[in-house]
Order: sequence, then structure tokens, then C-alpha cells
Amino acid sequence: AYADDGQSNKVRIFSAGSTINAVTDICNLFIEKKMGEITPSFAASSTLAKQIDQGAPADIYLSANPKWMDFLEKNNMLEPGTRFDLLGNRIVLIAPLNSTMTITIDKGFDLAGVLGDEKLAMGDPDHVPAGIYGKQALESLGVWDSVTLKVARSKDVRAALALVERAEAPLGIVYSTDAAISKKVKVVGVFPEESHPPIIYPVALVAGNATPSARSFMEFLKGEDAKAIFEKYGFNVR
Amino acid sequence: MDFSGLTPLELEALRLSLWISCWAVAGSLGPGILVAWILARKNFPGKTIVDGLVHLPLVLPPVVTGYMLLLIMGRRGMVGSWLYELTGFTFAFNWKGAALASAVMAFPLLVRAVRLSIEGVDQGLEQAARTLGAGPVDLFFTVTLPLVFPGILTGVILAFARSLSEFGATITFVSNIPGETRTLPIALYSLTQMPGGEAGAMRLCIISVVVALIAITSSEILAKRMERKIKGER
Amino acid sequence: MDFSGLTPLELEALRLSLWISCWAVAGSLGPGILVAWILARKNFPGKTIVDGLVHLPLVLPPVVTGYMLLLIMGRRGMVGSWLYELTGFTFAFNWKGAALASAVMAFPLLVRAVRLSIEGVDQGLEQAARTLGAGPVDLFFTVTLPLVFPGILTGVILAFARSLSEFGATITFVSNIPGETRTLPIALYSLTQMPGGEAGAMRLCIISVVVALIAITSSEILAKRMERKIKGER
Amino acid sequence: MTTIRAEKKCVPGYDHENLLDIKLEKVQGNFSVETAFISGGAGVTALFGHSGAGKTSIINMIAGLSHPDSGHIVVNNHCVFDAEKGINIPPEKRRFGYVFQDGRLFPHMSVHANLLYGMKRVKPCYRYIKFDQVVELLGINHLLQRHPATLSGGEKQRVAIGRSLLTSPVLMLMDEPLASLDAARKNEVLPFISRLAGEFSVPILYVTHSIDEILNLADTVVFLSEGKSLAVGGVEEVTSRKDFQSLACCSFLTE
Amino acid sequence: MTTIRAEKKCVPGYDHENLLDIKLEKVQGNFSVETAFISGGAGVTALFGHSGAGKTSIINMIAGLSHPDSGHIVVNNHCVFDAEKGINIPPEKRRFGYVFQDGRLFPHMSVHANLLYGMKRVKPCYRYIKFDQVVELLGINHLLQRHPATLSGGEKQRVAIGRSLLTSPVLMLMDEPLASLDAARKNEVLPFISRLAGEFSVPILYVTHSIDEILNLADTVVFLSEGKSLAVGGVEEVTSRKDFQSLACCSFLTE
Ligand SMILES: Nc1ncnc2c1ncn2[C@@H]1O[C@H](COP(=O)(O)OP(=O)(O)OP(=O)(O)O)[C@@H](O)[C@H]1O
Ligand SMILES: Nc1ncnc2c1ncn2[C@@H]1O[C@H](COP(=O)(O)OP(=O)(O)OP(=O)(O)O)[C@@H](O)[C@H]1O
Ligand SMILES: [Mg+2]
Ligand SMILES: [Mg+2]
Repeated sequence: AYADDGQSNKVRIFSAGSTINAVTDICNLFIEKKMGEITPSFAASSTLAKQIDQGAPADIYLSANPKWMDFLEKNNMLEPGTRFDLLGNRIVLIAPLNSTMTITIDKGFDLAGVLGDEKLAMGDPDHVPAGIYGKQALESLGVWDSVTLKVARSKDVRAALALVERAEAPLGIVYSTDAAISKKVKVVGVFPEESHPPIIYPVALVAGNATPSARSFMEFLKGEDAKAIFEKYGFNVR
Repeated sequence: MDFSGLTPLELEALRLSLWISCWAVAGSLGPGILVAWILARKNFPGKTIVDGLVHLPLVLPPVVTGYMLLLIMGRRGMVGSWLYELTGFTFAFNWKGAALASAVMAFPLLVRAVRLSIEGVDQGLEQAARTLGAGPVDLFFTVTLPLVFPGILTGVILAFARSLSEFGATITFVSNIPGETRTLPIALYSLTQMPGGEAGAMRLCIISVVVALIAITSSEILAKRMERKIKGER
Repeated sequence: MDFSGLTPLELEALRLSLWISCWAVAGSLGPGILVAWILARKNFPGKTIVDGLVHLPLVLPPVVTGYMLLLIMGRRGMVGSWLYELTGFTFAFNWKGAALASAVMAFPLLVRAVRLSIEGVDQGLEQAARTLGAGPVDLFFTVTLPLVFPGILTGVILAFARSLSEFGATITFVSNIPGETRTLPIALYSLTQMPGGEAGAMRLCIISVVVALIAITSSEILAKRMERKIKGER
Repeated sequence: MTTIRAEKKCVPGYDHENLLDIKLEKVQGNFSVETAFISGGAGVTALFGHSGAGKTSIINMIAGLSHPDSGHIVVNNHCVFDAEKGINIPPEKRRFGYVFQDGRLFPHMSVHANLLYGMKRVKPCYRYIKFDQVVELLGINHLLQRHPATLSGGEKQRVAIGRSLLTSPVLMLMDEPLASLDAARKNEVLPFISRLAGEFSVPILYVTHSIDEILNLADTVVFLSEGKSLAVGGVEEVTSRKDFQSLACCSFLTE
Repeated sequence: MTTIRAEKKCVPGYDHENLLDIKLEKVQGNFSVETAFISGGAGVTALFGHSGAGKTSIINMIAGLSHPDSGHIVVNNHCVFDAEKGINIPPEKRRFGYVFQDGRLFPHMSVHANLLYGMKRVKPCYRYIKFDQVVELLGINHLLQRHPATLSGGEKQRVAIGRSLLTSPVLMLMDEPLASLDAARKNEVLPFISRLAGEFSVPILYVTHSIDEILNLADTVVFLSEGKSLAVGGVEEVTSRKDFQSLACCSFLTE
């Protein structure tokens, strides 16, 4: 019943979990416009990268993290010259909607004091991209050391968001894209862009799969229609 | 269940989940019973290693098991590449791979339940069968296996339920591919990654629970019926 | 095991994992046996619902179970907030929460194994105990429970192994907090998500496997010893 | 021969008229039990009937292991079951000793622990049977540390007899207790049972297929067929019946 | 009485001298079996001894269910076990019928399926016992559709006898097969067993505690004590021994 149709001219895009809304909409639009067939798969950037490395039938890889793109590039799994920094994002400090906390993000701000006994929810700074950026931002602001022990490290940004939505954690660090859509949290501060390396979502064609239909979807991703959708969900299109 | 209320996406995930779980259970049942019997009855050097291997998928985080499957059974994997060249068959990124991942994850549960039952079989009955002319294999199918039925049923239910919820190993091994490997838990994951996906996620949860309840209830009814048959009419 | 070769991080994760798994198993053993007995022996309206509830953590993806735990037992959760106000006790973001998540995930395995064993107990022996003056509770502890020992052992091993690998529910419920909830699987997961983390992940894998092997082997030895005692010296 | 020391000052709530008043009705599958018998005075009541006549079924009901659809069970003027009055004392409160047809030793306990199981659950002041005495009578001293799995058929049976005797019961139910014992052992156990009934006024309900045992042991005989009691009465009275003889006589053995 | 139709043209590999030549040694825990007996000619060999003497242990070894440490087992000049020559035919190939002391009916099969289990595994040309005949002899026709769990003790025993008879065995091993049958049924089954030995030259090894059964059935008696055979010989010879009588006699019953 479920044939392995990896050979058909359907384009497969492996895309980071945090892009799920936008990429799903773009794919639907692409299909609606009868420009081709496309199937998106969403999982953690790391999972997808490893799968592509093991020969997964992906044509396009959209990563939330340049590191995993580097990993594939190093293993010669990318079609040379197709890598492109597609999106940008921001990280923000959020709190539950009914929170009365006020806080200004600047050098050495008293995050630890505000947290008290409670936790700061963020993606695991060891591997979740949003967490890595968050840690870098806090470090450059000089407050990381005072809060390391108060960090609840989540499996992904969504889990961190859920902790703040549930008010289990009074503060959290997530992408502005996540904060924009959740109705249960508010943004209490945006981290200065210079406090962390630019947040970049690179995209590339997978080596050997640069079919015309894949290339045309690549172009579509860079086009105006896609841009509108990305921006609707809070991404910066670069 | 009222299928009419389900969206096409939900229906597809449900159908895939059932299809994959059934294959996972069906495929692991035979080997599971065999391994359970060997572990229950035989003593041989290296038994601990076999025992440990069987438990491995239970002990390691699913993501690790999935990654190992990718390394071994993927299209570039040690066994997978060889299998693909020889037969053109591959587990990579299709429903068969999802079934394999489910089967591997559920295997220890199946084996343990069946083994527990086999260890409880009265060997006096097996001796009786031998004096009645049944050889070891004959006896296994006509005496041991029927007596172990409750254990097999428990094993099947555990394995089926475990398959229904299998996520980590599956998504790591065969990714999240709509129509191929996007089972209920993986569709659920996709929804939880989407802000505002809660309602949809809830629906998928309920679907999973209903499916599991149906499976559990029918297994209970089956078990009752068998027991009544064995223990007399009333 | 040679502990000297482990890094402090590995040692900490190992210690936490063992601590949490032991608490999870110890805490769920009593309720697990009770529920298994009820499901094996009693018929009451709503039995299917209890049965289904017990299986729930097996049927739903672990992340969902973790999220439900958050909703119910978190500090702002339905039960959790109430518990916190009354006693100051909370499961949120500490090892107790991790133990709770492990216990919940392992519960169906424990219950099923014990139940299977209880269903196999010869009720003639229980009748004999009653004619000898033992009431239902007395009889349960002196006859049923010892006879069910193999099932309990299987249940404990399954639950312990499951706890050792518990990841999804734990990280969702209590996050990854070094020294509190960063167990072996959570540390392992972090490493697998880092480019170049393979070597460290491999080491943690091996540690988990060794721990599980030790647990399984000792349970086998214990089971053998009990069996020899019951079935005679040779 | 061992002696039985009397110590029964406080046997509970029963007055020792040794009356067995039994009336039972029960349908099991397509077999139905419908029996009633009264045996007054002390002594051994033998239950006799063909294989499948319902002897074990009746004993199970008296022990409280299965419940009659209607009827009553009165032992020593103490009612333990009455369907109409809604009386149903649970088996563990009845203090009836039961030697099962199929042994039922606890496999996870040593012989010693099996023997003590019931004894420990009886208040010391109610005990009138001594441990050493039973062990000697049954010749199971050398088995005390063993587990049941490796015992021989007869050894198991002896331990089962010992286990139920040691509860110092107020009624003994014995379902073919001596079937696999050798004659020498039987000759030691039978007088003991006889004296149990005589000296301690413990009524005994005894299932047997052996005409010899009936003739030598029984005071009353209940003759069962197909779940119904065909005859109840003294030994001579019942054993002289034609139908009894055709079932019990030994035409081949004595031909 | 039912008749046995002879149909044994092709009983395999045995020449019918009906010789039982048994020599066994085995240590089990702190009990050791050390026995040897030859019983020539057709007929019933009775194994007699106190409870725990080792009768069941011996029969298990002959059936192939446990292995002697040394010795040999020759039936009808066909060697099924020889420790020195390394011969050990598995139980399912020995074609010995075994009536166990403890029944061992298959609980998951109806009585009918239990009876057919062994029969189906014997080539039709080897069968000399007919299904209907056995069912009638044992009076179990009305039980055929039932499952063993609800059978009475004697009913189970009869089914077990039928099940092993229907394998049309070349040697019958019977461990107290009639212990819980009533005399009337015994009187039907005993002559059948007798004729099995006589007409079909099937040697029978028969464990019993009943002196009556020995006197009427046995051709040879093996008198066991503590695992050793104290005496082997004709019925009169063995039964006249002092030690035999002290074990088998019925002092209480005949006092
Ligand atoms: N659930 C049941 N359904 C049908 N028949 C039953 C059921 N339970 C018992 N019987 C029948 O009831 C009858 C009486 O059984 P019981 O065990 O009381 O006999 P018994 O007199 O003890 O016989 P024995 O001397 O052989 O032990 C038997 O024929 C048995 O088959
Ligand atoms: N594993 C063992 N360890 C110690 N003793 C054992 C073991 N197995 C059997 N025995 C002993 O061997 C003896 C012989 O047992 P067996 O069953 O052969 O006796 P039997 O002659 O059939 O007696 P019965 O007439 O009571 O059935 C018994 O005393 C038994 O306790
Ligand atoms: Mg009976
Ligand atoms: Mg024996």
C-alpha cells in the first residue's frame, strides 16, 4: 500500500521543527499554484541532518542552525553553491500573560534576582539552537553565570514555551516567532541583536538531488510569496 | 469509532499507525516466542548476552535505538546497504522501517511476557505429552504454546500499545514523512511544534487512546473466553 | 564496573539515574501489585476504564504523558498546586518529578507482568490457605505474593529498565537540570544532538547497557535461586 | 503409638453434641447436588458413592469453598451456613480441617512451614493436637526441611493430613486421605482418626472407596449417587443394601 | 465386558519374549535408587513398597523422563537405555503408556482431545486398542466434551488411564492407577488390564499399595524399600516374607 516512491519527481524538504507553520503554508501554496508536488518532513535539525547523512531521500534541507548545515557540507552532502541563508530570527524573553514582572534587558541586568527560587525556561544550551543563542546572549550581557543553576533546559523551544505558558517557569527564552503566535505569553524583552551571533536559517539542496523541480521550489522559497508567509510568522527574511 | 469526524490527515495517521503496529506485532511474534522459550528453558554460554541484547531497546533512550537502526539498517547501513544491493529491499524512510523500529522497541516487552508464562508451565504436562508420543517440537505447538496463551496475549497487547506510541526511534530512523512514516505520535509531535496546534494534538491523543482501549478490551474479552473454556463452563 | 574512568558528568548522570530509577520502582511496586491484583481478580463496573488508564502511558507518546504530568502535577497543576500549598512538596523541576515520570511510564509494564503471574496462581492453594485459617489479606501476603514472585521480578526488571531509558516524559515534565534531573538518557540525548558528540554519547550508552546488564543478571540469579528453592535441590 | 493430650477447655462457641446437620442443593453445570443428612453423636461419617457422585462437591460446600444454592450446614449446633437466614461464615472462620483429594501443599514453603501454616493461625488455647505427635504419627520427621516438589505421592498426602490436623479443627473433612498410603502407615493413621472422633468429639466426614475403611471406621454412612443421598444410616443398615454392595463389592478380587 | 480385537501384525522392532530386564542406579538429593529386576514371560509386575520407597522414581526412569546414572532398561529384548553403550531412546519413541500418579491431563483440551492425543501419534497399523472400547470400559462417554478442570478425582483418573491405553503401548507403566476408583469400576478395569498382559503380551509395571490387587493381578512382585529391591519373585514367594507382610498386612482393619 505504501510504495517507496523516493524516485518520483515529488520534492521532499526536510525542515527544522520551528519552521513547521510557515513551511507547511508555503508548500500548500506551491501545490495550489500547480508548480509541483512537495512533501515536507519536520523534526529536529540534528535528526534531519543525520538522516540526510545516512541517505535519506531529501532534496532540500532547511536547518535552524548553521552548525548542522556545516556538518553536511563537510560530509559533501550538499549540492555545491546552493547553500543560502534564508531566514533570520530573534530571541526574546517571555513571561506568562498575567505576569506583573517588568524587566529591561541590558548589561548585567538582575535576572537571577527576578527569578528568585524559580526557573528560567529555555532550549538546552548544549544543543537546541534557541538555547545556544540564549546562552550566548546572557553571557555577553554578563548574567549567565548567575543563572546557570536556575535554567530548566528543554528538549526544544516549544517545550520551553509550554513551561512559560503553564506558568511553571516565570520567564523563558524563545524565538520571537514562537512568542508571536502563543496567546498565553507576552514578550517582556528582546535581546539586543549584537548580544549573540545572528540567528540564521540556512537552506541548501542535497547533493545529487538537484532536480529541476527541487530547484524551482528553492527559488519559490526565496520568492515574494514565501517571504510574505515567513514574515507573517515573524521571521526576518534575509 | 465514528470515522466521519476525522480529518484526512488524522485518518491517514491513524491508518498508518494501525498498519505499522500490526506489522510490527505480527513480525515480532514468532521470533519473540522463540527467544522467550530459549531464555526460559535453555542454559548456554552467552545467555546473559542474548538476554541483555533483547532488553537493549528498553534500556536505551529510543532516539539512540533509532540512531543505531539508522547506522545498521539504513540504506547506507552495515546490513541495510547489503540488503538493498542483494534484494532491492530497504527499510530506509518508508513504513517498513517504521514497523521495524516499532518491532524492535516492543520486542523486550513481548519476550518478557511470554517468557514469564513459559516459566509457569507445568513441565509435568510436557512430560506427559512425551510419553504420549509427542516430540519436542510437536509438544511445543500442542501443549506449551496453548498453555502460554495468556502470556502471548499480554505480550501482544504490550507490544501493540508500545508500537502505537512509538516516536523517538521511528522519527530518528525513518523521519517524519507524510503518508509513509507519519504515524499518530509523529503527527502529534508535528502539531505540538506548531503554536496553536493544541486542539489538533488533543484530537490525536484521543484517537490513540480510543484505539488502544478497543485493543485492550478485545484482548480482555478473548482472554476471558479462553479462560472460561479451560476452567470449565462456570 | 570501573568507576575511575568516568568523567564527573557521567558519574553524576549515572548516580542520578540509579537513584531516580530505584525510587520510581520502589514507589510503584506497592500500587502496581495492588492494581494488578484487582485487575486479575475483581470484576466491577468501570474495570475497562481503570485498565485503560493504566495502559495510557504506554499508549501515548512519552512527551504527551510528560505534558499531562505538567498539567496535573506541576506546581501550577491541578493536583500539584494543591499539594504544594498544603505540604510545600513539589515535583516541579527536581529529581522527585523525574522519579514520578519514570514511575508513571513504567507502571503499565509492572502491572501487566504481575497481573499475568497472579492470573496463573492456582486458586486451589488459596482455598487451602483459607481452610487453614488465613483470611483474604493474610492469604494474599503468605500465599499469593510469594507464588507471584517471578512476575514481580519480571515487572521490576521491566520497570527498572524502562526507568533507566526514560527520556521524553521526564524532559517535558521536569526539563534537563544538571544535578537534579539530568539522567543518563537526558545527558545522552544532549550529546547526540551536538555535532561531534558521538564519542561521549557512546560512552553513556555503554554505561547504561552495563547498568542494565548488571540489573538483569542479578535478577536472573535471584530468580534461579528462588526456583531452585521451590522446585527442590536438583 | 502416640498419645493425644487433651487441652480443649476453650473450644469456641460450639456445644459438643456432635451433630452434623447438613442440607445442600446446588447446580454445577448439568450436575446437581441435592442431599441432606443428619448424623448425631460423635464419630466418623463416611461419604460413599461412585466416582463423580458428588462427594468432593459436598465437602467443598461444607468447607465453605463453594456456596450451596440453598440449604444449611450446622456443625455441633453451630450454624455456619444458612441460605434463608443469610448466614455464611467464611472458610477461615469455620475452623474445619480439610484434607484435599489433590494435596494442595504450598510449593513455596518447606514441609515444616506447611505444617505450621494452619497451626500458627489457631489460638494456643484452642490447640489440642501437638506438632511432634503428628510428625511422629505420620513419619514425616525426615521431610521437615524439604519442599513439596520433590516429595513422593504418599509423602505429600501425609504432610497434607498433618497440616490440617494441626489446626486442631472442630470438624475434619477428609477426601480419600489414605488412598496412596501403604497398609502399615494406614494402620497407624486410622486409629488416630478414630480416636480424634472418640476422645475429642471432633466429628469427621470421611470420603473413601474402601469398604474395609467403612466397616472399621464409620459410625454413619451416607450413600451417594448422582448427587443425591440414596441412604443415610448406620454401617450395617447401609452396607446391607443391594445397590451399596453392587458398588462396593469386590467380585473380581474375591472371585 | 468389552472385547479386545487383535491387530498387532506390525508392532515395531520388538520380539515378543516379554522380558523386562531392568537395572537402575540414581542419586536424587539424599535418596538413592539402586534396583535390578528381571521378569520373564508375559504378565503384570507389581512394584510394591512403602510410601517414598522409590516406585515413582523407577517408573519415571523407565519411561525416559529422568535418566539413571547407570544401568540399563530392556523391554521385550529391545534396549531403550544403556548407560554404558550410550543408548537413550527419548520417551516419545519408547511407546510406553504411562498412567501418572498425579493425572496430568491437558487442561486446555477437552476429554476427547486428551484421549486422542496419544492415539493420533501412533500409526494406525500399530493400534490394537479401540477408542470406543476404552471409553465404554472406563464409563467416560458422557465426559467427552468436558474440560478436565471440572472433572472429579476419579473421572480424571479414568481419563488418564484411557489416554495412555489408547497409545496401544508396548509396555504399560501404571502408578496407582485405580487409587480413587470405586470397587465396581475397579472390577471392570482390572480384568481388562489382566487381559492386556495376557492376550496382547504387553508387559505391565503396576504400582499399588493394595494387597488384593497384587494377589489377583500380579505375576511377579518387586518389593522395594528405600530405593533398593529387597525381593523379586513370584507372588507367593514374595508375599510370604515377613517384612512384606508387616508392610502390607491389615492389622487394624482385620483386628
Ligand atoms: N462445573 C461443572 N460442570 C459440570 N459438571 C461438573 C462441574 N463441576 C463438577 N461437575 C461434575 O459433578 C460431579 C461430582 O463431582 P465430585 O468431584 O463431587 O465427585 P466425587 O464424588 O468427588 O468423585 P470422585 O470420587 O471421582 O472424586 C462430577 O461428575 C463432575 O464431573
Ligand atoms: N530431588 C530429591 N531430593 C531428595 N529426595 C528426593 C528427591 N526426589 C525424590 N526424593 C525422594 O525419593 C523418594 C522416592 O520417591 P518416589 O516418588 O519414587 O516414592 P514412591 O515410592 O513413588 O512413593 P509413594 O508411594 O508415596 O508415591 C522419596 O522419599 C522422595 O522424598
Ligand atoms: Mg472427589
Ligand atoms: Mg509415587
